[in-house]
Amino acid sequence: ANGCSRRLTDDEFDRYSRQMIVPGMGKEGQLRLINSRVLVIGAGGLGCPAAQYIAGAGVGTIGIIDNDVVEASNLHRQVGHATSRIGMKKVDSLITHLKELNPLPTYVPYPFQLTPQNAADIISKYDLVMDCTDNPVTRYLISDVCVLVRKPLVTAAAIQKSGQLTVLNCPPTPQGLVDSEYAPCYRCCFRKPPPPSSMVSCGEAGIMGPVVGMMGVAQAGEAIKILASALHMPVAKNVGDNNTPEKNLKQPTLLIYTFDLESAVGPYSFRALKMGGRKRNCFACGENSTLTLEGIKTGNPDYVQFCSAPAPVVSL
Amino acid sequence: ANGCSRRLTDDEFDRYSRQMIVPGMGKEGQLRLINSRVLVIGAGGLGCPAAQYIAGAGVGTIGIIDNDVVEASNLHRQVGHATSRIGMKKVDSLITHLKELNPLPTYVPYPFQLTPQNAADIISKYDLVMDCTDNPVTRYLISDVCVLVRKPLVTAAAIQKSGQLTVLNCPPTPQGLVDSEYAPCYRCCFRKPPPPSSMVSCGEAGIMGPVVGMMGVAQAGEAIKILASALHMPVAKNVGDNNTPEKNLKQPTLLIYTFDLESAVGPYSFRALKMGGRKRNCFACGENSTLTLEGIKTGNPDYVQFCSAPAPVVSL
Amino acid sequence: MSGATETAEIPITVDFSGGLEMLFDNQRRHSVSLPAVDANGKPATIAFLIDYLCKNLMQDPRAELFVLDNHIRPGILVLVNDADWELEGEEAYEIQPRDNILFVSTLHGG
Amino acid sequence: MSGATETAEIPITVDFSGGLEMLFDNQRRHSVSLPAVDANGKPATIAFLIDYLCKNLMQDPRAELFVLDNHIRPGILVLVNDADWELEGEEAYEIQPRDNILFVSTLHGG
Ligand SMILES: [Zn+2]
Ligand SMILES: [Zn+2]
Repeated sequence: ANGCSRRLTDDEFDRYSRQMIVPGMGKEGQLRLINSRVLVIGAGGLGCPAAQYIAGAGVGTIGIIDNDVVEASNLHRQVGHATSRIGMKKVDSLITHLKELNPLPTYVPYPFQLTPQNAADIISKYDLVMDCTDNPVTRYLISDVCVLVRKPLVTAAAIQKSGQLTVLNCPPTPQGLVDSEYAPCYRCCFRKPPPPSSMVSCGEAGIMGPVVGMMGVAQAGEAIKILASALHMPVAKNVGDNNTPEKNLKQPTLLIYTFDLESAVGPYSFRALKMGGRKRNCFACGENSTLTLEGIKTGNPDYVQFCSAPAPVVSL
Repeated sequence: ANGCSRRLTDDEFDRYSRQMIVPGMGKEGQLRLINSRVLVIGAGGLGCPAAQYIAGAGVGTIGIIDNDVVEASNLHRQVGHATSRIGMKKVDSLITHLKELNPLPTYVPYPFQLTPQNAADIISKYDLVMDCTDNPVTRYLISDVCVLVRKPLVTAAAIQKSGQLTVLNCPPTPQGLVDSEYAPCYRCCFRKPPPPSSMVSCGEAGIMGPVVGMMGVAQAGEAIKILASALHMPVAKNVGDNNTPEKNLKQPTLLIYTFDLESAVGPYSFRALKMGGRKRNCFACGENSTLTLEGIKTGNPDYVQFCSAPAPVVSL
Repeated sequence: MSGATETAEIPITVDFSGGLEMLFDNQRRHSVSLPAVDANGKPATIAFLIDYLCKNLMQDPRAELFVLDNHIRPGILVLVNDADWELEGEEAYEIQPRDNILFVSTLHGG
Repeated sequence: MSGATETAEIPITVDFSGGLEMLFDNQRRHSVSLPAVDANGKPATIAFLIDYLCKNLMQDPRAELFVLDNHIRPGILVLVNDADWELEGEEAYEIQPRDNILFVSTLHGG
């Protein structure tokens, strides 16, 4: 079942034929997807479409982690849930939907919160992580663990009329190897969280469904590319083929989507921003990083405090 | 029930609160959506996500037209269907899903093909049309009828690793009024179909799920903008407020999305192309147009022949 | 890059999208040094560029997927610096240095 | 547009995204004629631009949503011509004519 050169079953062939004939996919790409494990962190507005499209595409193992239950106010944007499942754990609700869409993948429910204590155990079981969460505390935790256990991270966020998406830590590179050739982590790009006073949640600020939907589908798209084309494989493991990381992985693109209620899609609806490579002084992946899995488990760094500290007062 | 200033029910308030608090939406925008009727033509890879997000957002009446039945090979990308509904009419399968997502809208199934004979009767019952079809014959028919019965058209298409989206005929303007101030129709932008030899269907050429998914969600986004902000209301009806059509409606943006399996999202993944305004010599909306509803019903123009004719040989 | 003499060639980028890249070595972006004038000494137009691309850049024998009867085939949009060429004069538009010309096949799938 | 003398001002565009436009008259793009030198006669840098925007363009009294202690507040990315300002020298980058400077608030919702 783990072989990358096995035959496809008739069932798989029927289901995946329309993507297998796309140039660049083929049976190889399809088998890579079938042999892949993806962790979707967050079963909300990003996680629903992200999970739908990777499940449809045939990713073999899909883990979903979320502690929330479905509410009526989720349903304008969280299209993997249903009115009859209000009150159910989101993880179970979404897996119900995904099994109907595609029964072939293995779905693994984690109906609780990702914490510094459980993050490394869970994330290390997967090949790729999709950050579909809604708060900076979890976002920094996910990225730090992805650096330490070496997993590529497809991260997105959305609020009101704005969305953002980027691919980080891909291919994953050992902590402390610093060189502009390596892909950055979340902290390389977003060194510090905003002060809590400037942050609002989707509950407080609102969110348009298609904005978060676009970002979730785009996350699935990036995950499928990475896994089907093995873009996440460390370069050193691919001696012989010229699989050097693409420049837009080393210096990834931050895609921003702006939804303007007063006008149609226009020249600035999407912008592609060039981020830097891995930062020598990054707290997580940089050359003097003291970040360890053991530290994370025992409360170092303190993510809650990191994200709630008011910005330091500097006298100039 | 038709009042634009009625109170929202508790149920509506619970369900739509997260988008109503988005700046620019408000109760006014929500009531405009609730009082709107949208026709989704095609219940496939575009129609599924397009319908999910307009249903979630609370569009009051949603018509869906499609003659096909659900097949296993649809399910990698047609996320509104389900394995247990293989063999069911797509229209009924998708409405089953949408009712679970949001029971409040009225869903109208049209489980047959859109034809020159039935198109005007159906389309004239709606406020906005989403073209989610998969063939040029229907695309030209839809646009021609939208010109004649004055409906805005949100059109998208996708194949293999490419997607396209644009908003046309918005606000709708009477046929024959020609002036660069008016928005173009599909024929203004795409005068002639490609010769059949250069065309392939998703069945033959393949399609990546997230590509068609992105375009379908984007269609829902454009429809929501247009209806919630009343961008489709003819300018003349809005004397007194300065609601002149946005430049990117008069000269709409054609959004193109390119999915590159070998690299992450990058600077050219999305491009915004500026199309021209209404064309004086357009076959459908131009000043000497002979297109009529009666003609369409009686086979003039002949859409099948128009789309299957080999390109004329011109000797220069 | 191509040994152009300074005055005789116009450096431009030519992009292909919507499947047309398959006809051009599967590459979406090409840097092209276009002769500044055609055989008759007239300034290089888009008509001239289309002919030049067929003769010099197309890898695929199926030229009819790109041109028909010396014109761009129906179903291909031509964009000059991201604007529909109908806004710029279509085939008669005179190519300027550093122009970006995009050819995109219109799609119908869904 | 703003009666600039020819040599003393630099014409640039300044964009706001991710919600920051709310602090600047709900407008996503602004054309700005920036003084070419600061009060000390030094060339205008991004640090100078940020200060200038606070004093001249911001409509909202909540300046702390944009700057903290005279620096851009944490959680705002600054992009110079669509590239992270860290690739360009951050606050010390000297503004060039026709630069596009984008301020985008990083998002965390989902
Ligand atoms: Zn880092
Ligand atoms: Zn027209």
